[in-house]
Amino acid sequence: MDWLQEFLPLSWERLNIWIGVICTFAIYSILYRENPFYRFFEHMYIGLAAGYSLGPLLVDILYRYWVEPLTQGFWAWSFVVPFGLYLYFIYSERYGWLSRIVIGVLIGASAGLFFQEFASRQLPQLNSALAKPLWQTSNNDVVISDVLNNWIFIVFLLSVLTYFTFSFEHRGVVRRVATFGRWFLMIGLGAMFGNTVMARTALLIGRIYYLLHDWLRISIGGG
Amino acid sequence: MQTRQPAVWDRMLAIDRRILYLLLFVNIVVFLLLPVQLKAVISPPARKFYNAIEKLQTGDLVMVSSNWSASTIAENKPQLEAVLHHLMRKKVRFTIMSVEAQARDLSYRIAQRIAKEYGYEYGKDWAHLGFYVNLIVAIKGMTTDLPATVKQDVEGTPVSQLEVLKGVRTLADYKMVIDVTPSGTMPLWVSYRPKGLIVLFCPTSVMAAEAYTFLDSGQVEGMLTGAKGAQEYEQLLKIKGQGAIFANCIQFSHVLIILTILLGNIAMFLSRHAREG
Amino acid sequence: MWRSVWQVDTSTTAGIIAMVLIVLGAFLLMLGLIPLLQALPPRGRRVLIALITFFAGAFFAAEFFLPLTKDNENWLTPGVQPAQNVLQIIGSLALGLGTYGLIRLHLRNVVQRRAQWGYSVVLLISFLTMAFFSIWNTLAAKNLLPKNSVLVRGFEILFDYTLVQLDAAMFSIIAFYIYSAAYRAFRVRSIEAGILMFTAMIIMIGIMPLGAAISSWMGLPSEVPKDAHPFSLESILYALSLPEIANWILIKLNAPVQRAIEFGVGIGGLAMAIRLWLSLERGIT
Amino acid sequence: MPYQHAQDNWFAAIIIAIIALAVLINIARAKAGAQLYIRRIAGLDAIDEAIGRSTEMGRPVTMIPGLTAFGVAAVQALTIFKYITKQIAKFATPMRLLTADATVYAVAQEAIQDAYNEAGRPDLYDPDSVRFLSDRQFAFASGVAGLIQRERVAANFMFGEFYAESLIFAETGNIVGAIQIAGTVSFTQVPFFVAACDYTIIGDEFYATSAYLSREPVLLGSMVGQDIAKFLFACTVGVGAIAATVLGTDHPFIKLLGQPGGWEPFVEFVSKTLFGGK
Repeated sequence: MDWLQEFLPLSWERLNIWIGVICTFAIYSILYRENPFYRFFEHMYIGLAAGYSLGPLLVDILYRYWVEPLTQGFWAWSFVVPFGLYLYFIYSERYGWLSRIVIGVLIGASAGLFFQEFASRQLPQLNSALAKPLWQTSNNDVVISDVLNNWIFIVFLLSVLTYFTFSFEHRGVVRRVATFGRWFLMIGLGAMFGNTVMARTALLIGRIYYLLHDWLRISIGGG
Repeated sequence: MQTRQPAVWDRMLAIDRRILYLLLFVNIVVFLLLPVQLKAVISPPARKFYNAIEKLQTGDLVMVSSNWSASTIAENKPQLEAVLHHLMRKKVRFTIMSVEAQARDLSYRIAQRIAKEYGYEYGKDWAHLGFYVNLIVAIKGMTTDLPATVKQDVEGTPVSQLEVLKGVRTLADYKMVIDVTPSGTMPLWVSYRPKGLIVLFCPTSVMAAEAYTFLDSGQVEGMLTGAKGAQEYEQLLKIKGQGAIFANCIQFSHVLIILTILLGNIAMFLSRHAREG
Repeated sequence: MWRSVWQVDTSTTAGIIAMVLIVLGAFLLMLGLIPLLQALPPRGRRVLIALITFFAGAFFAAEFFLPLTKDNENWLTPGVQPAQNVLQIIGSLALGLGTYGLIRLHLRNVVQRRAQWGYSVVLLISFLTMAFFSIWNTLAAKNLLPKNSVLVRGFEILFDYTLVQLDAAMFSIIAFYIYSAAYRAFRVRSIEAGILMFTAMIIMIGIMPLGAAISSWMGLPSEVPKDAHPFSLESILYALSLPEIANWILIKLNAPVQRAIEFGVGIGGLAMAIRLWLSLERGIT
Repeated sequence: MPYQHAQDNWFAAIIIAIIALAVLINIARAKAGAQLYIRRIAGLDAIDEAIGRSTEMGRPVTMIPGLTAFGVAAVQALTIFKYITKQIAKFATPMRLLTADATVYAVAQEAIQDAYNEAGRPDLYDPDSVRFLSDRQFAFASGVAGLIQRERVAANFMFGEFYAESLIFAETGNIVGAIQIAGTVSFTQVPFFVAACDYTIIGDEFYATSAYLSREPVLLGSMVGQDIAKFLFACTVGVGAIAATVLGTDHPFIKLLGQPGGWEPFVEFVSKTLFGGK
């Protein structure tokens, strides 16, 4: 009896858990097949998400970046929103092209920003690939296992890069190197796959733990 | 025209995926409930983690940065619990901080529960400093002026009234930071911490691979990898926790997946053999 | 009334009126521009868009490339934050457009009684309720509206009790999919598939305690002293233990592959950025 | 370490300039009429087959740019979708383009409308076929999964940047028996596409796709420039390795390569080696 009282959604905390459980079952039901129960929660999910984003959109962006500077008297900002509203012409046959002016700004900006992205993302990776001695000499103090790893690094890198060339036919040696590159690629992909299985299983375990422990109140381990 | 029943292996190859889903689900439920536990082999990063905390003195101050929420509960919760057990066993004072509300609530609740076991007094021996959306700004702020950055704890008590923070000017007054996280927050601690602050890291398993460079260079002193790391740590502390259960559960799911993959391959070869033979 | 050329003093009534007029004027001006723009011939329109694209890109590119004077800045750096804010504003207007499109679609479903329109009603109701609480909540968080228990509870039920739980459920469903995908795909049909499967399996065993357990049953050491010679028997055996092999694959073998892909993707993206910036690409615009 | 400006890393300006030159010169060559080659990319030949099948079955085609935020990758993804839509328009096959980014949604509306216009079938364009579902990762995933199952799509194209949700799309597509072609720059998601899709376009091939499909001289020329850039990267790595072997990792030259600072250390190093100044 006590168990039942504590099990039923009679407090806010229990209600929270019950809603969570219903949501979980609704989502999991698609594993069997698409069904009205899932469809109901899918539509609710999208509706909630769309509604939720309005708050941050209006307050954290429009108010903060547009209304606030205007109230402080920075008049130049007043042009931004009417300009951005040109975007809303996309549904119009006649004025549709005006939205492309705004899109042009967005495309130009993302192109211009890509230089910095390239420099801060790819270049450090290039830099850190440069100091890899391939043999022990009097000038360096690499250990032999590092030498081995460095060889692997260079060979793998170059053969995968070779696979990713497009403007000439892969023939002879190049073809063979590219094939190896493809195999090395598969090693990398397999490693990523194996590593992710664990994380995703852990997520599912977390959910099932929620069902067993929080909802059904079965004690598991230490707490 | 089907003249004979399809062979077992042909049926295995065309198995309904829902049977697989059920297998996985049942497998996890069973191993969550069954007390089957394999002993873990302690990995060097976990051993180093343990030794680093062992070296702390009674009364030292530690920052626990707990940033996980419901999704990664199976990996991060046992880590946080084991770490808190160790800190309190060493009679070390600590404060907790998070980057978002859910992480704050979870870590606060867990710390309250464990504190009760050890007779830790809130405000005097430990405190929860709430959440900080921008971690870089928070770390930088705490490095220059901690009270001004924190202002108040999770319950709204001003910093000046928290005994645990008495005399603390900046993050440099701390001995150590322990980052329990599913995301890439550790490099931020490494880059922006004050000199000499020890960093310990409790990532989820996917994030662990990227951390080895930091371990090799000594910027991170120890690491617990996901539920497996928590299990190793529970073993070191000789406590019964959920790390062992979750790690075993993940492990047996892996075994299940590997076994079915192998069976699938055997079935493929047999089916091919039958067709050719 | 003017603090500087760029700022109106809004502490006076005259200043406030001036600002309101300026904002109205801006809307009217942009509206008035439309017939003018509309008068452009197709070629002119294309040139205009190309020019605007070029200048938008040139700003960020120049800020990146121009020499720095002091404090890691050049004369364009102070403009970056405002420019980012402009992009943010336009992005939020786009989000408004997207939401409008979504709501329009489902409203039409309901009005025209299309098949399954009941679900559109669900979507619209949850949208409206959540929008109300979300806006109220974000305003309250900025102390622009009072907080009360209805708000707190309502937002909690919709966000923490429901939306967050749906996220967690959908996220965890991937575990099932990863299993069925692995079962189907990991068959030794070709060398490539074999390599993929073999590596994935080694990692799956090696990163778990089971890997260490198997290795120690086989008598492989789980740790070596720091000063051991790399070719001593102990070191070699250690390197052959499953956790070590798994880590070695994850770090040493994975890194160059990932880096090669990163290089390719970076160069491909850079080339694309240059083509877009100079409007050389006749793709989507 | 993030680089805010070109000056933070002397590599940046030099390498970007060389890549830009290589790309632009080859584009000019291509425009001048040089015959350029592009090697076969297996997955892309299957696009037409996939469209043909969905036409036969009378079921829709879905296109998903993933969570791609608006940027260079998103524009590339939309360029590919525009090409596919043009093929679809010829057969009047129904299509759905589902986005998680509102800006991508706006641009996609334009691109898809253009595609129908250019294919000469503006009458087939339906604004509701391009949909913004949600900017919340898993709400989007649940919507896509539901739609793929309800409409039993016959072909599913996924191009862009993907995160954890990738497998939800790919497995759901697989459940309804759709032909699936995926291309992504997100290395972490490639293994799942390889496992669950019929064809996977990996990494850089994503950017080669539009050149392959359209065979436009500008794109083919750019492709040559990109290959030259890759060759340059490979040479740099090779030179770095040899120099590190011969000179040792502590040599100033290796330090200059491995931990590049701004221009000052570079100029200092060059003047030291060339003029022997102290």
